[in-house]
Amino acid sequence: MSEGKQLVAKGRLIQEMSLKNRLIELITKWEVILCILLVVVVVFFSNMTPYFWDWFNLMNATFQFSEKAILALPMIFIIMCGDIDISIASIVALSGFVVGTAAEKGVGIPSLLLLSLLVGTVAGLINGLLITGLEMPAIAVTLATQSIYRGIPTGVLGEHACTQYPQGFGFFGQEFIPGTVIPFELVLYLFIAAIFAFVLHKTTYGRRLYAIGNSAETAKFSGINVKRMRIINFTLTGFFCGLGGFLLASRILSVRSNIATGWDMEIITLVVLGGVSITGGRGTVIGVILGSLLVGYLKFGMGLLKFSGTVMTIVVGSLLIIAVLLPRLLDLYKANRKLRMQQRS
Amino acid sequence: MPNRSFQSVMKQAFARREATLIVLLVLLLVPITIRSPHFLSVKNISTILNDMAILVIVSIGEFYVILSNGIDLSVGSVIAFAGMACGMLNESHPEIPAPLLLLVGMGIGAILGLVNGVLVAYGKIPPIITTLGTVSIYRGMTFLLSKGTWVTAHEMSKSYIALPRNTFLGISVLLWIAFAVIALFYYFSRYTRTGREVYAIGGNANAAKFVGVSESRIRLVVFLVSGTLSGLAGALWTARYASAVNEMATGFEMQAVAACVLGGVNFAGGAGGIIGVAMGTLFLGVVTNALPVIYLSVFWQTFVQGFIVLIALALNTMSDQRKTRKLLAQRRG
Amino acid sequence: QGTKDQAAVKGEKEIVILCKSMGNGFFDAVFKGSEEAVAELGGIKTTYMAPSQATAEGQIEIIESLIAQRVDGIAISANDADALIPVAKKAMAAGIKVISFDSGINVGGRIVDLLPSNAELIGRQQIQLAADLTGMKGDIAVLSASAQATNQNLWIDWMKEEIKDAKYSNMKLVEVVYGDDAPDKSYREATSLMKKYPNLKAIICPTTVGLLATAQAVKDAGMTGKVEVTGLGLPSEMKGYILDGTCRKMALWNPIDLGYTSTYILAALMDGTSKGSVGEVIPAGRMKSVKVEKDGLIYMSTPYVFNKDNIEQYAAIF
Amino acid sequence: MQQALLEVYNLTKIFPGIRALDDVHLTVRSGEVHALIGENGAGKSTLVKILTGVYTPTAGKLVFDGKEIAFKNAIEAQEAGIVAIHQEASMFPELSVTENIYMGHHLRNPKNHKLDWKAMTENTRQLLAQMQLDIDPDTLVKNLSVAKRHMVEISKALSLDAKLVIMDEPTSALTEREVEDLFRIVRDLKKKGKAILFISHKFEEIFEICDYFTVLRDGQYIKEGLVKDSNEDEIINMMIGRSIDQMYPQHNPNIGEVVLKVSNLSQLGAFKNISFELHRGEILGFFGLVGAGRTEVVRTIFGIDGAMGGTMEIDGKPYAPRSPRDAMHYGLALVPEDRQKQGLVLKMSLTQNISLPVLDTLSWRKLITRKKCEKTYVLEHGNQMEIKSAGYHVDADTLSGGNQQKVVLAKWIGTDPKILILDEPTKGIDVATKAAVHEFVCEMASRGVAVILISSELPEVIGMADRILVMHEGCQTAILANKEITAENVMRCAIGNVQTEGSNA
Ligand SMILES: Nc1ncnc2c1ncn2[C@@H]1O[C@H](COP(=O)(O)OP(=O)(O)OP(=O)(O)O)[C@@H](O)[C@H]1O
Ligand SMILES: Nc1ncnc2c1ncn2[C@@H]1O[C@H](COP(=O)(O)OP(=O)(O)OP(=O)(O)O)[C@@H](O)[C@H]1O
Ligand SMILES: [Mg+2]
Ligand SMILES: [Mg+2]
Repeated sequence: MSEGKQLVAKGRLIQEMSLKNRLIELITKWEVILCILLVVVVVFFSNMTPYFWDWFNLMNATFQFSEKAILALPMIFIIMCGDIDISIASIVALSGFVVGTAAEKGVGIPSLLLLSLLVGTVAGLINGLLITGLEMPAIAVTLATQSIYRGIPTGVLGEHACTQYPQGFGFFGQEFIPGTVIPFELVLYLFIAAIFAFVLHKTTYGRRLYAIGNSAETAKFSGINVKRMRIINFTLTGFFCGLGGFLLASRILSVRSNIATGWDMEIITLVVLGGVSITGGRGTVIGVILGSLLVGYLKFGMGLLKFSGTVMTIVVGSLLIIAVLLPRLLDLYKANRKLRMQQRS
Repeated sequence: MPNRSFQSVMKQAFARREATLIVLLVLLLVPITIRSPHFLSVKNISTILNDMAILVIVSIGEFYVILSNGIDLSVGSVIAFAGMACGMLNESHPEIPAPLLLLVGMGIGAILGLVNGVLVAYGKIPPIITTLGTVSIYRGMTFLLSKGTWVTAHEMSKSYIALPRNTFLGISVLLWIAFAVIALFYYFSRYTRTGREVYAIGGNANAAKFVGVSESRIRLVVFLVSGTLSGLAGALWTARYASAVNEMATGFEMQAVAACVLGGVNFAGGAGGIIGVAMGTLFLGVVTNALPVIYLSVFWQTFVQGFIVLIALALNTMSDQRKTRKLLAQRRG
Repeated sequence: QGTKDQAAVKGEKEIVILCKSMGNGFFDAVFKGSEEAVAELGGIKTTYMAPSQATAEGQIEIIESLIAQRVDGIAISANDADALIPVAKKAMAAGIKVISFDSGINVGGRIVDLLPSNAELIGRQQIQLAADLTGMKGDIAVLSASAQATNQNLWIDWMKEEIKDAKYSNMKLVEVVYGDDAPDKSYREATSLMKKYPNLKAIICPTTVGLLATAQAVKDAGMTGKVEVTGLGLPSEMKGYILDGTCRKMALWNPIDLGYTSTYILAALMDGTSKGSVGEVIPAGRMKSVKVEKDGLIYMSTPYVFNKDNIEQYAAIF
Repeated sequence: MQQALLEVYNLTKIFPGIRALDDVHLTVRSGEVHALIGENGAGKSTLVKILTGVYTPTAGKLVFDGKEIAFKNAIEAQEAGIVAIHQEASMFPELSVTENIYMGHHLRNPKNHKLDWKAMTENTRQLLAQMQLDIDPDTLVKNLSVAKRHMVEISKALSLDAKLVIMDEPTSALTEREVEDLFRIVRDLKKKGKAILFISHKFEEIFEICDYFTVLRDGQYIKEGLVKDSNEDEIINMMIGRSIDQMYPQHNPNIGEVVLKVSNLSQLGAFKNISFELHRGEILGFFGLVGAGRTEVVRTIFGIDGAMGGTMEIDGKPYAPRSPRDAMHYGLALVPEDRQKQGLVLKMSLTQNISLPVLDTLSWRKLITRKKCEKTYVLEHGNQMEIKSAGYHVDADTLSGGNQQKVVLAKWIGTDPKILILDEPTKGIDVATKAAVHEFVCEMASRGVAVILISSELPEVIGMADRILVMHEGCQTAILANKEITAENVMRCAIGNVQTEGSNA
C-alpha cells in the first residue's frame, strides 16, 4: 500500500526485506511448515509400509478423523475469540443419544437429523448464554456442562445401547459417494471447511472474530456485539456437534453413553496444531485443515506400523507442544536476525 | 489478612466463599441425614474424609496453578505415573520402607511438574496447551513403564498397603498427611514471599515484573508444587487402593478443578485461598458420597456433579457482581 | 506391538488378537495361548493389539487399519457388541476372517463367536458360589465392570434368573453397581454397598479389577468373613486375597485355552477347511475340537473354581 | 549543583524493527529534579525501563553512584537505590494496600523468616499518613479510586528509600489537589538530597517543579540545560525540531439546532441527574477532576453501560441505546479514553483498525468484505490525519502513542458521525499531535458535527469549548457558557463549590 502520501515513522525503521529474508519469512510461516510436515509424514510412511500409499486406504482412513475434523472448524471460531469449549464431546454424546433413542421409537432419517441438530444447537446455545450471562471463563462453564451433557445419556441410558436404526441410516457415516472411493463424510467435511474458510477470511463476521480475539473491549467500542458473537460461536459449535453425533451414530450404528470420550482434547489439539492461537486472534482455516490431515495420517500410518495407541498418544501430545514451541522459537530466531542486522547497520 | 481486628476478620470471612460453602453444606446435609441418619455417623464421616484426602492434596496443587492464572490438566496422569512407579518399585524392592516410597512419588511428581513448568515458564507455552500435551504423554509413559501390566495387592508389601490405613490418635495417616499438606501450604501462602508472589503473578503479571517478581520462577514453582503433590497423591493412591493400574486417576484433573471452583478460586487468577479449596473438596466429597445413600442411581452422578459446579460458578458470579459490578464495567467495558 | 518387520515373508498368514484394552493380565494370557497355537500350526504370525482405552471407537480405528494392511484374520474381544458390526462387515468384505471371543460381537459382525463358557453356566455358577459361601441367606450384590460390558450383562441376567429358584428364597440380589473396571471407583462402590445394606452377606464381581478392589475394600472395612467376596478373577492377581480368606472361592475359565482355541478356529477359517456354518466341528489341537452351534456360537467349558488349595498352582500360569 | 548521581553514556536500545534509543546521554545529580522531555515515542519510558532493569540495553554504559551498573531485574535496581513509578499503573487489584506496597520486598521476621504482617501494616499506616492519604492499609486495591491507586503507587516508591526516584508521567491520573500533594513530596525528597527524574508532557509542571532538563527526539539526545534559563518555545523547538503555534485554533461557532438532549440521566454509583442539550456545530466541554464520572456519562450515552434513570433524545426522538452498535446507528462516535485497550486492536493492521466500525458499509450486503473499497476508504481517512507509519499494513502496536491516537481518530471520522464524543483525546500525547487534534476537533465542529470533549486539562477545555459542563463526584455542578468560562469559575465548580449559578443553556 504505497500510493497516497505516506509519512515515514519516526524512530528509524528497518529497510526493505531482501529476497532471502522474504524466503525465510515464507518458510517459517506456520501453514507452510504444516505442509512440509504432511509431506514428510506421507513420504515416510509410504516408504515404511506398502499399504500407506494406496488410494483406497488413504480415502478410507479419513473415516477415522472426519467427524473430529468437522468439529475442529467451529472450534476455530471459539478459540479465535479467546474462549474454549471442553463440552463438545459431551454434546456429541447427547445428540447421539437422542438420535439413538428416537430411532428406536421408529423416527425417520430426516427427522433424526433435525432432532440431532436441534439438540446440539440448544446445548451450544446454553453454553453460550451461561458463559456470557455468568461472565465466567468458558473453560469453567464448559467444565460443568461437560458433566451435565454427558450425565443425561449416562443417567437415562445406563447400560443400554441403542442399536435399532432405519434402513439406509448407515450411509452418512460409512458409505462412499456411489461409484467412487471417496467417503461421503470426507466430501461433507471439505464442503463445510470451504464454507468456514470463506466466512473466516472473506466476510465481515470473520474480520470481527479476529478483532474480538485480539481485543474484545476495542471490538465492543467499535460497535461489535461481542456477547452475541460469542453466543453464536458456541451455538454454531453445538450445531456441528449435533451433526457429529448424527454421523457418529451412523458410522457405528450403536449409541452408548460413553461415545466420543476424549474428543475434546483431540479436537483442541487439531485447532492449536493448525496454528490458531489459544489466546485468540490468530489462525487460519487452512492451517487447521492441514493440522487435521497431519494428525489423521500420522495416526493412520502409525497404526499400519502397529504402533500401540499409547505411542500414538505420546506422539500427538508431543506434537501439540512442539507445534506451539516451534513458532515461538522461529519468532525468536527472526527477531534475533533483525536485531543482528540492525546492529550491523 | 493478618493483624486485623476481630470484627473486620469476621466481616471478611462472611463475605467470603468459605461461609457460603458452610451454609450450602448444612443445607445439603439436612435432607441427607433425614433420609439416612447414619450418614453423619463418625464412621461415615471418616470414610468421606479418607476418600477426599487424596483429592484435597491434588486440589491444592491445582489451586496454585489456577491462582497463577494457569490450569494443570496433567495431574491425573502424574498421579498414574508416580503411582505406577511406586507400585512397581515396591514390587521389585519390597525392602524399601513405605515412607520412602512417598518421597519417591513426590520426587517423580516433581520432575514431571518441572517439565510442565519449564515448558510454561521458559518455552512460554500457555499452561492449558502444555498440560493438554503432557496429559497424554505422561499417561502414555505410564503404559510404557508398566508394559501394560498391573501391580496388585499381593505383589505389594504389607507395610506399604498399611501406610495410609494406619491410624494415629484415631485418625488415619492418610488424613494426617492431608492435614499436614493443608497446614504447610496455608503457611506457604500466608507467610512466605514466594507464596505471596504467586498471588502477584496471577493478579497482574506485568505489574509483578516491575516489582522484581520473576514470572518464570513463579510459574516453575506452581507447576513444581502441583507435580510434587500429584506425585505424593499417586504414591498414596497405589497404597490406598492396593493396586496400580494404567488408567488410574483418569479425569481426576476435572475433580481437582471442580474443587477449586467450588472453593471460590478466581479463574482469572490472583484470588482464592487454601481453606476455600479444602472446603470445596469436602463439599464435593459429601455430594459424591451422598448420592448412593439417597438411592440416586450412580448413572446420574456425572450429571449431579456438573450441576453443582455450575451452581458454584453462578454463586461466584453473583457475589462478585454485587460487590464489583461497577469495577467490572470499568475494567471490561 | 511396536514396529514389526513389514516385509513379512510372503505366504505367512497374519492374524491379530484384538483385545478390549491394554494392560489386562487376562488378555496377556489369551495371547500366550495364541502364540502356543501358532507355534503348533506354523505359517501364521500372530499380533496382540488393543486400544489404549476400552472403547469401541478405539477398536474400530484399529480394525480399519488392519483392513488397510489386509491381514488375514482377526479375533476380537469386543468393547461393544453392536458398534463393531459395520467395520467388521467391511473387514469381512475385504476377505478378512473375523471372529469374536470372550466378549462377543452380535450376529452379522463375525463369523463365529467363541464363548469361554456358556453365559448361562457362568451366571448360575456365580450365584451358586455365593450361596455356598453365605449358607444361602442374606443380601447379595453384584459389582460389575462397565455398564456396557456385553458379557457381564448377560451373566448378570442369568444370575437374576438363577436366584429366582425357590432354594434361594432367603437370598436377595439387592443391587447391581458398576466400577467401570477402575480400581478407585470399584473400591468406592463396594464401600458404599456395605454402607447401604447392613445385611449384605456377599458381593459378586464378575471382573478381575472389581474383584480386586472389592476384596481390598472389604478387608479395609474389617468385614472379612462377614461379607463374602466372590466372582471371576485371574488367579495370579487374586492370589493374595484367596490365601488370606477375603475371597474364599472364585471361578474363571482358562484364558490361555481361549486364545489357543481362537487361533485354531481362525486357522481353519483362513485355509478354508471350515466355513463356520452351524453344525461344523473344528479341530482345536490339544482342546480336541469345538462345535459351531446356532447363531455361530461356540462354547467352551464350565468355569473352573479356585480356592486356597489350588490357587498357587494356577497363579504361576496366568 | 551537586555531583552526578547517575550518568548514562552512549545508551542504545534496539527493538526488532526500531531504534528506541540511539546514543543517549543523561546526567542526573543528587538533590535535583530532572525533567526528561520528548514527544511521544521519543524513548523516555524505554530509558526508564532500562534504568530499572526491566529491559537490558543493546549498548552503552550506565554509572550510578560511582559504580557501573547493569541490572537484571527491578529488585536489583531497587537494592541499588533506583525506584520508578511507571507510566502504566501496576497494581494487584485483589491484594491489600499493604501488600501492594510490599510486593517484591515483603518484610520478614529476622528470627524465623516468617512474613511480618504486623510490621508491614504498621509501616504502611505511617507511610499513608505521611502522604496525608486516608486509606486503611487492609483495603483491597480494587476498591480504591483511580487517583487513590496512583497515590498508593507513589507511596510504594517512596517506601523504598531510594537515591533516585523516577516518575514517568505521574500526574496524568491525578487530581489538582493530589498533584499539589505530589509536588510537596517531591520538594521534600529534593531537600533530603535525593534525585528525581521527572517525565511529563505538561509544561506548567515542568516549569513549576524541575531544575534541569534533558530533551530526547526520535531516541536521540538533543540538549540539556537549566529549566530557569529556558522557555517553553525553546524546549518545544528542541523536542520536535520546529516551533508550534500553541494557540488554540480559532473556532467560529456555527451553532445549529439541538441534536442530543439528555435529561436526568443517572447511573447507580457513578453519576446522577445529568441534563444537557447538545447542538449541531457546538463543542461541549466536559470538565471535572479525575474520577468525577465523565467517562461513565459518555459510556452510557454511547450504549456501553445501561442507564438507571433519565431519558435521552436525538433529534427529538427517544434514544435508548442498548449497545455501541445502536449508538452508531444514531450517528454517534466515541473516541475512548484508553486508546490501547478500547480504541485499537493492537495486533491488527492500521487498515483493519480504521475500517472496523464501518465494515458493513465497505462490504457486499454487510457480509463479504471488499478489499478495494476498504483500501480507498482507509487511504482517504488515514491521510487526512497524517498518520506517521511504515504503511497501512503494519500492526497498530508498532506506532507511537500520538500516532495511535490519530489512528483512533481516523477510525471514527469515517463513520461520519453526527455526534462525536472525545474522551481525553490528548492525554499523554505530545504538543505537536495535540495541536493536530485540536485542529481536527474544530474542523469537525465547523462541519456541523456536535462534539463532546472530555478533558482534565483546564486550558484545553477553556480554549476549545463553546460551553462547559462541569462535574463533581458524579453530579453536574454547572454548565458554563461565554463569559462565565473562566479558569476560576470552572475550577470552583469542579471541586463542588457552586456559588455562582451556572446558567442552563
Ligand atoms: N517492547 C517494545 N518493543 C518494540 N518497540 C518498542 C517497545 N517499547 C517501546 N517501543 C518503541 O520504542 C519507542 C520509544 O517508546 P517509549 O515508550 O520509550 O516512548 P515515550 O518517550 O515514553 O513516549 P510517550 O510519551 O508516548 O510515553 C517507540 O517508538 C515505541 O514504539
Ligand atoms: N476503582 C474504583 N472503585 C470504585 N469507584 C470508582 C473507582 N474508580 C472510579 N470510581 C468512581 O467512578 C466514578 C467515575 O470514575 P472515572 O475515573 O471514570 O471518572 P472520569 O471523570 O471519567 O475520570 P477520568 O478523568 O479518569 O476520565 C467516580 O465516582 C469514582 O469515584
Ligand atoms: Mg512513555
Ligand atoms: Mg474518564
